Amino acid sequence: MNKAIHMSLPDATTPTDPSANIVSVRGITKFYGSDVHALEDVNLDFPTGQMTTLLGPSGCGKTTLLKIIAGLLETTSGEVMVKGKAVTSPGPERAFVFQDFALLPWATVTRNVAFGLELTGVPLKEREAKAKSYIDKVGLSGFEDKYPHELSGGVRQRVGLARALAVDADVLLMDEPFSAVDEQNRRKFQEDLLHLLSVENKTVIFVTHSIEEAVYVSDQIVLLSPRPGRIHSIIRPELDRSSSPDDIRRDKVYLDTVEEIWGNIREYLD
Amino acid sequence: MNKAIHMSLPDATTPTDPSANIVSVRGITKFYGSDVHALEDVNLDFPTGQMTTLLGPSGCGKTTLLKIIAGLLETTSGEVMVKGKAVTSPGPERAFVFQDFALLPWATVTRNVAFGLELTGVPLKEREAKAKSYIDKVGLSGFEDKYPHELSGGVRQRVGLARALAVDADVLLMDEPFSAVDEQNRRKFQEDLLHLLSVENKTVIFVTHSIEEAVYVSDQIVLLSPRPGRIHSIIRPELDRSSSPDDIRRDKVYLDTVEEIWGNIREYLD
Amino acid sequence: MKVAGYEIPPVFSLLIWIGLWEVAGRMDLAFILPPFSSVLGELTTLIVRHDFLAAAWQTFQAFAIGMFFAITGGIALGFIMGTNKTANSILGMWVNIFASAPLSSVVPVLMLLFGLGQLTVVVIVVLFSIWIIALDTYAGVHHTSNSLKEMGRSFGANKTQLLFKILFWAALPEILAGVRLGLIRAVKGIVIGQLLLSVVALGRMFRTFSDNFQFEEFWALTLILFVFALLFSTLIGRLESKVEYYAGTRD
Amino acid sequence: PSAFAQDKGTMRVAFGDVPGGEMTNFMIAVARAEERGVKVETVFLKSEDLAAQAIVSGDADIGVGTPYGLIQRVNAPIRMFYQLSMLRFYPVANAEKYKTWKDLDGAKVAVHGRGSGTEALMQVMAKAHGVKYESVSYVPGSGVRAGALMQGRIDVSIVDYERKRLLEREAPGKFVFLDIPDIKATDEALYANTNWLQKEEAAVAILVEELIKTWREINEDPSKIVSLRDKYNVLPDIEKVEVDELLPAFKQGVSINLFPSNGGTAASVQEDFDFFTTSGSLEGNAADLKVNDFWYLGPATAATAKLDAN
Amino acid sequence: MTTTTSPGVVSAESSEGTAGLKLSGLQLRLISIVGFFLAWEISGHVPISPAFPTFSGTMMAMFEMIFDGSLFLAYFETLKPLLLGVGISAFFGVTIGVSMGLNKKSRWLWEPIFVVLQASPVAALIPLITYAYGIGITAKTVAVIILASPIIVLNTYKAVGNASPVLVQMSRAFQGTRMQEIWKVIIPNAAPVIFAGLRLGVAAGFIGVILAELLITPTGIGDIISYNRSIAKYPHMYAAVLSIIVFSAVMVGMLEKAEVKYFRPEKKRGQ
Ligand SMILES: Nc1ncnc2c1ncn2[C@@H]1O[C@H](COP(=O)(O)OP(=O)(O)OP(=O)(O)O)[C@@H](O)[C@H]1O
Ligand SMILES: Nc1ncnc2c1ncn2[C@@H]1O[C@H](COP(=O)(O)OP(=O)(O)OP(=O)(O)O)[C@@H](O)[C@H]1O
Ligand SMILES: [Mg+2]
Ligand SMILES: [Mg+2]
Repeated sequence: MNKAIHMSLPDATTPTDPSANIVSVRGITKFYGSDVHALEDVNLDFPTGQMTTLLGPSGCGKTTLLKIIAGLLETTSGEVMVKGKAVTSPGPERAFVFQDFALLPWATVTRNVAFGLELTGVPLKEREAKAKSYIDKVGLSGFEDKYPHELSGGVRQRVGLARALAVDADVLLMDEPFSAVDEQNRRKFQEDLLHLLSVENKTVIFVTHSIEEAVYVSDQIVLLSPRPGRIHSIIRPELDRSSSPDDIRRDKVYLDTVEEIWGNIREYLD
Repeated sequence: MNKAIHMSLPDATTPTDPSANIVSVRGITKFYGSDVHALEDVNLDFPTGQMTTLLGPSGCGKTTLLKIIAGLLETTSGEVMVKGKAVTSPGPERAFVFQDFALLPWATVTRNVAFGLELTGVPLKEREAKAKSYIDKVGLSGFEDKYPHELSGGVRQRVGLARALAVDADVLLMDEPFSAVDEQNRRKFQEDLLHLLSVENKTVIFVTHSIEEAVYVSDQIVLLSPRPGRIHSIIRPELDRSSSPDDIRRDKVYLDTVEEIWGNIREYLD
Repeated sequence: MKVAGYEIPPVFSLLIWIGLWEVAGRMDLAFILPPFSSVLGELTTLIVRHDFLAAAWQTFQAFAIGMFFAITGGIALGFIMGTNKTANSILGMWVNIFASAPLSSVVPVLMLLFGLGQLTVVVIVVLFSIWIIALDTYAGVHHTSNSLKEMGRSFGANKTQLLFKILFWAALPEILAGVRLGLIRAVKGIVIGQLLLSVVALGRMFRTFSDNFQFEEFWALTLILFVFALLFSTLIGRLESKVEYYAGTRD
Repeated sequence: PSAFAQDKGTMRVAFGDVPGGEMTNFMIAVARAEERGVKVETVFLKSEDLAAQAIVSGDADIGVGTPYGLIQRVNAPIRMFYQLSMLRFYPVANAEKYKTWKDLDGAKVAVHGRGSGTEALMQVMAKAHGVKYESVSYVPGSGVRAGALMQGRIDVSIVDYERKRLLEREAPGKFVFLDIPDIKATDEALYANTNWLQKEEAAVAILVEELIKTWREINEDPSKIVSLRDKYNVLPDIEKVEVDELLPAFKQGVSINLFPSNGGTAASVQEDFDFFTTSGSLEGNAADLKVNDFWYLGPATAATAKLDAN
Repeated sequence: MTTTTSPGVVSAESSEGTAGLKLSGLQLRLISIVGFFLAWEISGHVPISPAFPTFSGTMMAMFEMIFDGSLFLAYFETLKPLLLGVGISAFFGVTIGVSMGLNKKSRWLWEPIFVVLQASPVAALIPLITYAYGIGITAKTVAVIILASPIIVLNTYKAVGNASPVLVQMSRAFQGTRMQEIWKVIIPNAAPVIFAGLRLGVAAGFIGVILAELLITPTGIGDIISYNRSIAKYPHMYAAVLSIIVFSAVMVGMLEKAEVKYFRPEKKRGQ
């Protein structure tokens, strides 16, 4: 591959193949009240099985966009298509991982992980078995009966991740899942996440502030401009993900992409 | 320069030149209560005019060591020498920059910046003039009469930095000054800080969790082992700081150092 | 709540309750409940009566003096507890006991100790309000972020500077909240005290009115007390909201 | 008269009730004593036992009530010295449920307080008619009991003559007042510490003289209560309803010999002993009790002698 | 065992490493209690006033009342309206509070009235209660209710109204129904603050029941206080007052313990 980075402004009129894009948003505009204009005419496609990152300066509307996709917020205009159907509320095909974990403080790790299943009425035995398997998958064995306050930030976020995986949704929505985790554990977590996703085959939509993180984990990076959020550019870093994490981080494509995005974002900073 | 990285285990018996090292710590051991053993026999020298970073896994005692140097905590045994004299309490030659900024929420930016001077009895006019000059230096002009709650994290930390600079100490002690600042502003702040320090000629002792940050800003990196904190290794990344930030970040020495440290730290993670 | 597109502020729901009161009063549902309008009518005649004015003034004096001691004492107590561990482990227990004790049972004893005059009422005011002020002040001092204290020390603040330039201001939102709660409790205490002792004027009026079936007067007097209590707590609430911006911004 | 106006001492009087029309005669006497140089301060406490407590602890000098039980039990150097009024209480019952004493077997009865004269009276009557109450509860304040009666919260109680009038006025026919034999016992007396009584002999003498004078004047012509109240401007703040009641109340009071005209005698004390031992407030045998252990009759005897001589 | 600085010999209470001789918090508290009683005993002997008994006299009276059973009878009488009142306040208070937290209209209707009741000296109304509810247990229960319910309602309302929006969103994101959201997230989330409100309600109820016993009709502890005062048995009166303060402190303290134990696992660890 010669050109490592594709940049394009999205074109709302281009017909997209619904089977290729599990989630699409069309012409989304969002106002909070009458004067906070958060998003302006956002059109985006999220290819099935890929990881898309939303990146942009603080307050540009990343969380807003993600919550609209999750069905947690209403749009002012525009629509969200999941598997070709317009949706306006949360559904079983999407699961959310929260920035501040959103764990139930009064429930054990097992109950927290099984909570999504509990809400959909899965019987106790079954959901605990399922929870257990994901607890093992995210590396939480031994923590089953602990309460959230006994866990460190990184471990808590793993619980949040396991909960989202347990409901077996096709799309994972993650809002800065690592921002409350310390830097070193974060790096480890990124590697673990990539590994896990390569096995689980999920579509992931991921919000982050970290350019390196975005470039490191994403198939597609959506760069948003400051409020009202518009799409600034879409970048597809074509990294060779088969190489080791350390090699990726010194890959020329990786470094070029980081530098380019940094150049773009820098102008918006205070 | 052939060998880009010097690694050495410190030797407490080596005589050090007191004029070259503005701060030295000798045989520092710290217990909290009777059973929390935070630091074990730490010996370190901080060369005048250089930037030293304390790096290590969470809970390894970085903050403890920094506060001992600041005179905010007592040692269980061992001593801190500043300019060749043993100290046990805060002094005018050291100034602290706090992780959570530690700004007075009820005071304007100007009063916050001038607060160190206010405590030592500098007359109002004089200290406000001095505060103003540092407010300009850290790029806060126009924010003079704002209150902390009106500022974003990055801006608040600049206030904390200006306050530390205003008292004109020789040594700046910084405890994860950027951890509460968002990633993109953090990167900008790092660059600004380096620039500022090249002008001001301060000795800086800096705690961080970020390996990249440590390598990017430091003359000397002290890697601590998990609790009880001991010195694992001391690394001096010999980067060419005259080149542009983006070039530094793709410098081989930079990348090698990051990778090496990551390799060391990784084994401690949960 | 919205009616016909207009937002109606919550206080207006009080009008509904007052309306119900008026209706109940007019229907003569209970002889202790005269219509609100006649209570209002009585209000105007009541507040110009000279025995009411004397009673109110006397009560207010006791209240003001008591609050002065409660506020200064409570804040001092809170600071001592907040800055000294030993003092906290001793005083904390007593303050907590008295803060939730049924002080109405102590009032009969106070008269034995402090006589029949204003002093007893002053003591009641102090006793009802000082503990909550101390507890809130303590919470404010105790929760002052460690880094703020360390900041002061690292820039060379001495003990006095630490106290007056940092701790006091940092604890101010909690102190004000404590003072507001203390005021409310003090008003309650004064009423309880006067009802139990009738030493001081307002209690005497309550008793006279209820003995003589003068329910208009009784409710008018109650209304005045309610308004007084609300007025005070709103005033302090105003002050509180002025410093609120920084109560929220720290841990 | 200026010779009399010099300071003859101060006395603090503690009432066990809030000020009301029924105190008018006392306050007139006080005003007259003040004209003669005796300073009188009044405090109004919630109940008689608070007043007693004030005397015991020295917060007040003169109390109002009949602290027989207190004097016998605590051995306090406290003595009564002026008989203000006679016990005049009226057992009352809801006319729909009860007609006579006999009906009260198994009834719930509300009286003023434990060990009070009202309880004593009700118990004496129960014994006399051979009935047993289901329970006796304590509801301080005749006004409160009258209110509860009107609301139908209680059915049997005992009220003072003032509330009796009120019940008759507000709910005619709803209640029956049960007859009781003529009881001769003190309702309220003035009492004080013996040391104080000796120390303030002169002032006490003046007060007692004025009390007897006023009592006699009113017994002669109850309508004087209104003119004297205006003349001395006593209790200016009492409610209008009470002012309106003043004349009828005192007229009736005089008609039933409510106000003794000689401040108490050995004979009246003996009658008290009879009543209060029967009721249980006093322990022991009425014949064995000594007048001097409870009363200090000096001032009243002297004043009566002086006034009778004139 | 020669140095005081070696780890392991210092009690966990003291933060500084060398404080081998420091007294623990519990010891200090015991000493202060003993000191208080000693000061009481001495001032009782001085005496401050003939109506001020000594501590030993008070304790004798207390034992006398414990052994003749009158104290237990009195507590039985006092606790009846208290528990009834607190129970009723808890049931309706929590119901109203939850409805206020969940429903705007309910909030609009109830909030101002309960704020007014909470801030005002409602005790002034107790004399009126007698006219409306008589002199029995009903009147006392009502007195407890008017004092205890505002704090319970307001705490519940605050707890439910401030239910963590993140957790609510989480429940929605996992397709929880409104009922599931309320029962599985909002109410458990609010439970600690609701319970704290109940504790405050009990404390307020104590004030109310004592007040009712002193103002309406003397029964229970209130009767012991006023009767013994009327016959000048001051040690008995003081014993009753002391016992009710200790009793309520213990009861409120136990509720606090229960709160920490069952609702605030994070606090339990921290202390
Ligand atoms: N509930 C709300 N009401 C009003 N304005 C809001 C609300 N939520 C968000 N906003 C505003 O909308 C804009 C976009 O918010 P959003 O949280 O989506 O930004 P973001 O990109 O996620 O920011 P960050 O990087 O800080 O998380 C911001 O300016 C924010 O202040
Ligand atoms: N006041 C204290 N009392 C008891 N233990 C403490 C206290 N402060 C810190 N510790 C413990 O001492 C160890 C070192 O703490 P310190 O804060 O210095 O670590 P750190 O390296 O700064 O960690 P982090 O990277 O999380 O900031 C930790 O295990 C911590 O739990
Ligand atoms: Mg966001
Ligand atoms: Mg730290």
